[in-house]
Amino acid sequence: MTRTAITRQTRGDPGKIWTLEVSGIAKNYGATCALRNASLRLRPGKVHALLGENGAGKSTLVKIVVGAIQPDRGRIALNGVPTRFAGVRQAIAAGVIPIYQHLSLFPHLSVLENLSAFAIAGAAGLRARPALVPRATARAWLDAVGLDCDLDLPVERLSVGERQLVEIARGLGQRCTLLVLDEPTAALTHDETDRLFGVVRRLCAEGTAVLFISHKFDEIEALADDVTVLRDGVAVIDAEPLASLSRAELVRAMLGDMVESGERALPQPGAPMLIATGLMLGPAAGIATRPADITVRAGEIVGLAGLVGSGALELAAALAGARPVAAGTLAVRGETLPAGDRARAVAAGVGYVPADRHAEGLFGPLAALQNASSSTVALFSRGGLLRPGGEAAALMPWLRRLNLHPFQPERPAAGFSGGNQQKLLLSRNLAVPDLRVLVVLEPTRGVDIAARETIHDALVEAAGRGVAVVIASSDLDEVMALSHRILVVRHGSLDGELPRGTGRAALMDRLAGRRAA
Amino acid sequence: MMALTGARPRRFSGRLNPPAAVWVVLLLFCVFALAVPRFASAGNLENLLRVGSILGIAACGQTIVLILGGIEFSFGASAALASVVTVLALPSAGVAGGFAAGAAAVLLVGLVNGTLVARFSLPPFLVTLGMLMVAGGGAAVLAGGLPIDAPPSDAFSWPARGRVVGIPVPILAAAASFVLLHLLLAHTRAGRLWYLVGANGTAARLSGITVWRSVLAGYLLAGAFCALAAVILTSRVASGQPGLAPNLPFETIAACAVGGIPLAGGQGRAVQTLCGVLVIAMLNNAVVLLNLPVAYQQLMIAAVILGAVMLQQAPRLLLLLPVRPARQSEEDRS
Amino acid sequence: QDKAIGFAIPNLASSFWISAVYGAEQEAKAAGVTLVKLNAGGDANTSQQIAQIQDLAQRGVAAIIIGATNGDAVRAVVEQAVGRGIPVVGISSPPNSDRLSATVSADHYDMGRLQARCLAQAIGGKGEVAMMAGPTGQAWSDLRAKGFRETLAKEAPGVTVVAESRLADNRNAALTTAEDWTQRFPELKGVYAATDDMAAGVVAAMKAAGRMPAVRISASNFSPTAQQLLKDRELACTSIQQVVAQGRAAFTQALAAAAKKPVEAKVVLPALLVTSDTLGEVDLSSVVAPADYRP
Amino acid sequence: MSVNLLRRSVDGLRAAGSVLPIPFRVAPLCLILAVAVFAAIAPRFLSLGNAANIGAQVWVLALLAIGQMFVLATRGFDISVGAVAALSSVCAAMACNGWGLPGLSAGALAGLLCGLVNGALVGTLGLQPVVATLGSLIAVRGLSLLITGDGQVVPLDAAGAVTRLGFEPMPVLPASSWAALVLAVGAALLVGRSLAGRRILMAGSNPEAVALVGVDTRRVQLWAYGLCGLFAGFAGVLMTVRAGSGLPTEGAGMELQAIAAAVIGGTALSGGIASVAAVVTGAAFIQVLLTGLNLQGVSPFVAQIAVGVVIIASGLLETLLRSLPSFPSQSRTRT
Ligand SMILES: Nc1ncnc2c1ncn2[C@@H]1O[C@H](COP(=O)(O)OP(=O)(O)OP(=O)(O)O)[C@@H](O)[C@H]1O
Ligand SMILES: Nc1ncnc2c1ncn2[C@@H]1O[C@H](COP(=O)(O)OP(=O)(O)OP(=O)(O)O)[C@@H](O)[C@H]1O
Ligand SMILES: [Mg+2]
Ligand SMILES: [Mg+2]
Repeated sequence: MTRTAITRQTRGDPGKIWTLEVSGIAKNYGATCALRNASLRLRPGKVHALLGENGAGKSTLVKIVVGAIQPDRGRIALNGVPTRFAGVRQAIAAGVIPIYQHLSLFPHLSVLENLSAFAIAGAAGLRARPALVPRATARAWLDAVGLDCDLDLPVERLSVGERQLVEIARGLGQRCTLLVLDEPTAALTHDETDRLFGVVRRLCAEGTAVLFISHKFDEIEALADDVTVLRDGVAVIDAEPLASLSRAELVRAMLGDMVESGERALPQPGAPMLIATGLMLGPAAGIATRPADITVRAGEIVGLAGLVGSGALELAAALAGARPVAAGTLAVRGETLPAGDRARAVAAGVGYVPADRHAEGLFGPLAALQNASSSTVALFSRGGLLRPGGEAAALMPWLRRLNLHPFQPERPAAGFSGGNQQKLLLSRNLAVPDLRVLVVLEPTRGVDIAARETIHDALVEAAGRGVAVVIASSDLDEVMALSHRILVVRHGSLDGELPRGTGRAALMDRLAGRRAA
Repeated sequence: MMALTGARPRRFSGRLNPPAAVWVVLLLFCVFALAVPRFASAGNLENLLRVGSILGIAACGQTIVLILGGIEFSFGASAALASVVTVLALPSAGVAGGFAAGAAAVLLVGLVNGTLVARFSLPPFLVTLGMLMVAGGGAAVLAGGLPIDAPPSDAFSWPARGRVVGIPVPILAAAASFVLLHLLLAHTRAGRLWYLVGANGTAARLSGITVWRSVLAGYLLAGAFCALAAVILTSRVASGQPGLAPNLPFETIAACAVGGIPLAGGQGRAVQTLCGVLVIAMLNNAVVLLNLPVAYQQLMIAAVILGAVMLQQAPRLLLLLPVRPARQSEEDRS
Repeated sequence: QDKAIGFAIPNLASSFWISAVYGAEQEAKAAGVTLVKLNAGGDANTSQQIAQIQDLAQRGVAAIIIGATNGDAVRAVVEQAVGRGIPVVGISSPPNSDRLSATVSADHYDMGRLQARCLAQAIGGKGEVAMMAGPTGQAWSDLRAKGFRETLAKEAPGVTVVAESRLADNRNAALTTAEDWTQRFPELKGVYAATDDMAAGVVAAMKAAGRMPAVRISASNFSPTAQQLLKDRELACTSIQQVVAQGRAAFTQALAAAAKKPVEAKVVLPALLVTSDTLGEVDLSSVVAPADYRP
Repeated sequence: MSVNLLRRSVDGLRAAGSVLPIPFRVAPLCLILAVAVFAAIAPRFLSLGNAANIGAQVWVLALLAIGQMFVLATRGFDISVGAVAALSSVCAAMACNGWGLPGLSAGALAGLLCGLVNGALVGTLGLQPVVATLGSLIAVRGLSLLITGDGQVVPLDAAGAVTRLGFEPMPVLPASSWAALVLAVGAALLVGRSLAGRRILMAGSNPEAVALVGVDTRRVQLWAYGLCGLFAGFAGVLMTVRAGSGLPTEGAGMELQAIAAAVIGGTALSGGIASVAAVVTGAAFIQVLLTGLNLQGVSPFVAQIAVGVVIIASGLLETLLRSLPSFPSQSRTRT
């Protein structure tokens, strides 16, 4: 077959023929222009980073490359041969393997079936069995990403992090010329990320080209060889060696501006605001737990840190009354709240940003403004009637303050990029007038650097207003940068506390259960 | 921080845009007016609207339930129950009392539906199908399976036959219902909560909304609309009919769907329902006026319903754009 | 061990069948026999009725009375039952089988014919009429409509049928359709209604449109609704059967067949025409169940 | 006694619980309860003959429910199945009169065609399932009337030979029931073992993702609705076989019963899970209830109320099963 012939030739003489060459791509969604003039050139055996702020069009470009959507304009060539995939199936067959940003797993189907999804989609014939990946192979795929789970378990029983690993394992298991990774590390811990990078480097050594999307500069610098930067759907840096560019230059290319990020001064904590006593996650969490006592003061930011599956996210959710618990009570400024009753918690001024933005946060078809006002509808109504313009008046300042982009508050939330959706969830809580406690899970998962700074600023500022802030994040840098102190969570229970300024290595040790002497 | 390219805040203009179904209504009206004898006469249009009013009022209720992400199959049966209860209560309770009793029966069905869906999280389909059988069976038991006639009186026939300032009461009631529905959906807190709950129940709960209250209120209000429709229907047929309006749930769902409201929840406007109702009402009327054999009548109804829906998608179909999951169809338009 | 006789009814939400059941039940009470009534729940539920007849046979009833949803469609299961030694009596719309022990027939064709004569006379032998003919594919409605149409063609050629509705099969739908007719046919003189309930809908529509004395309406069946309409002179006439008597006769034949006693193979009770003037002369006890009867 | 029975059946099901997902436990439990109750009231109910009877009757509803299951599994909805069954019944009868017994298969073909049209409307043109299938429901009814001269039944010339297939016990069950059983097994294989079945479940489980892994969504929907139509066609043929004639106006209201059976059989309206065995059990439950109540001499109207209550109760039962503490709902998270 010609394709393999060309591949072989390319491998013999790298650099002559691009594994993937994309140019002049444009794509419109109705009135929204997602891509204007995008291009990409990928060398075999190299990792190519694709950068851009939220909504720059990265995921759209990825979907075009793998044939999931069709561009309005532009050319794509694979190994020098002009190509246009009519569907993902052809892309897979040609060795172009996607790992998507928003997981493309099937919650009711087993891990094994999910790992076999590409094969099930592509196979011919009648029986499903031959399309399933052999169990030993599936094990090996999961081992490669360090996941150990029952192959027959429905995926809906896995945590978000575990699901991300399944998605990655599925992609890495395919025979590939080009691997496309759209923010694969957003839900991964440091260790898992390292393991993933190991696999990616091995694939590169075998000649695979890798397209890598991430908002984390450390990762990009650790992995990538070349870089393309998209801004508003245009490639402003077009396939240049990463080494030739400084971080500042990249940021300026992405945003047209600089982002100053430095050590933030945290406010001085005041009186205790949130007091949780004897809080115990139920057996439903699948972990035996010890009761936890947590006190968060006004103006204090407390980080909850733990490995995937440690229960840190669940514990934080319980602090916001967002999940039922086996035992324990919550008190906000002396007022006792029934655990697991969000309505009461909201009334008491407890804000909450869930980890799973799509399933638990967004009202997809509703306007951004209506998403932002969902916790405060009562404020904009009198006698059950909505005051005209009330919510706009109250929320527009927040949306502007958080730099909602594009600033179209009437657009359905589903049409915004991940970072901007996160801003909507944050504004929903910040707008609560007497906000006392704010619990934020994964504050910046999948969020670009500019938005990340904006969100961090907003959290610190909220603390400055006297709000007790709890953050739980798998991004340890974030937890370390923002928290007055870090509570370590292991097996669903508290396992000690670390002060601000604790080094990354020490934190990692504690999370893994190793105690410094 | 960055230049916001032309992203000035727009007013909520999207909410006021006419839905695609408006064009279907206009087109259909013109076609029928030209092709169907006597269709456009004043008398016929009044007839058409009077009959359509009942469908319209009930469809207002269905709209709320669909926005909540549910579905109502028990409308026809509870209207039947209402008519039987009304007529049975007539001798002892008088006309007003009879209608009140009938309306109360529908509200009771709505309350049971709402409670089971809201508090026990049962699938709306299962619940309302079960209540369809319970209410229908109940009506048949009460009436002994047969229609029972109401003693004729002007008061009793007023809801269906009366006029206020020259306009038939059912048409006024329907107009009021649509205005009320619009106000509820666009301008009240309860309406906003329905959208939020229908779009994402989990997110609604986590936003501090008492989801069950909202759902229960929705089903109750849907019951109230249905009760109004039932009162007019009962007055119209002047009897308690255990088999009163068997197709009401399907016609209301069809009206909403033809108006472009997705069944996935979280979306839908009063004007869309109005358009759908007008399409169905015009169609039912034209089919009789055309006086075709029954087989062709049915083929024509099917063709117009499917055609009306396809026409709204015409831009997409013509451009052969890819089909996206149904729940996003509203986004496509806005 | 009690003795039971089965009664498979196509549709209990109809005054016709309620009256038939009433007649059979009266006899059953008198004879001390259990009457097992199975309702198919509508004329279009043939599969359900087939299953019900199978169930009756399985339950070992002494005999089965069947008003078929469709005579052809239940033939096989009926012959099955007969093959197992269970005598079957057909009533009104009998199974289309020659192995029945007896049939008690109502002549639906005749009911249509009587209506045609009465309506033609009421409108003076010429003019436009419309037919509210009832659901398609049901023996009773098809036969009544056929009797009406053929008799008109033969005996009143001046009368033309301008519309025939088969979608409207309840009072509300008949009301809507008739309202549309008032717009479409300004010259309409008469309306045929397959049942009295539909006729009530037509009457309401014509009254509301102010067409009432000009348009004459005929019906079939004799529920309290029809009686009232006749009393108010809003109905020209209704063609009826002695339904209660039929129910009684069917039960008697079934009991006899079960006991292997001789049966009367064909009981025919003629259809009658009732007008406002003859209303007082009808022996209600053999025609219609009392208003408070609950099957 | 019935309390005891209830407790024992709950215990039994709990034991079997670890293999059977909760949604699929409702139908068997309902069926066991219904049989227990009827057996307590009417001793003859538990006879072999009665079981065979039910085994012969359940299949029209069961085949419709199986078809419906395919569509529900993709998050769809098909309310045209009753009408499609009626049209198929007529086609089968007409073809059988023309070409003899093999002509019956024309019914299945007609069903398949109707299903494919639905699939095209939903999958290719992207119409909402309810509108698309409501449209075809009405159109198909019109077609049935058209080809039968306004709804006259089509008697089979070879009625005797055909109906023997529907009533004469081959061993235990009549030939038609064995055939339906084979079809149900085929459907089970299709859902559990075939690529098409797997893709249908994928499409229902995550409609956004299914195209992203390379499944052609339109084709899957075409398949699912096609299968639904095919099984409605089989149901129509079965109706013809048992009635000895084609029934053009049959099946009003069957669509809702079929969906109810499928839902009681654990098929989620939100897509992604399906089990043929559970759906057939759900259909059997409804059939037992419908005829059982009538046969006990319960007034048919009261029986209707009872069926409604029981349908709702089946939903409550699932909630109850989920809340029973001893179910190992989360214990298998790690190996
Ligand atoms: N299905 C869609 N309908 C309408 N607009 C869309 C759709 N998908 C993407 N967009 C718009 O296209 C633009 C580019 O989106 P895309 O998802 O490619 O951004 P991204 O660079 O991947 O962002 P992120 O870093 O948040 O993942 C955004 O403005 C987004 O709102
Ligand atoms: N938290 C909530 N969850 C669900 N439904 C709610 C909630 N709050 C209010 N509602 C519903 O909204 C509607 C109006 O609520 P309510 O009667 O509290 O308004 P009100 O007190 O008159 O308004 P306001 O407090 O703005 O003056 C009611 O239908 C109520 O059921
Ligand atoms: Mg992206
Ligand atoms: Mg209030």
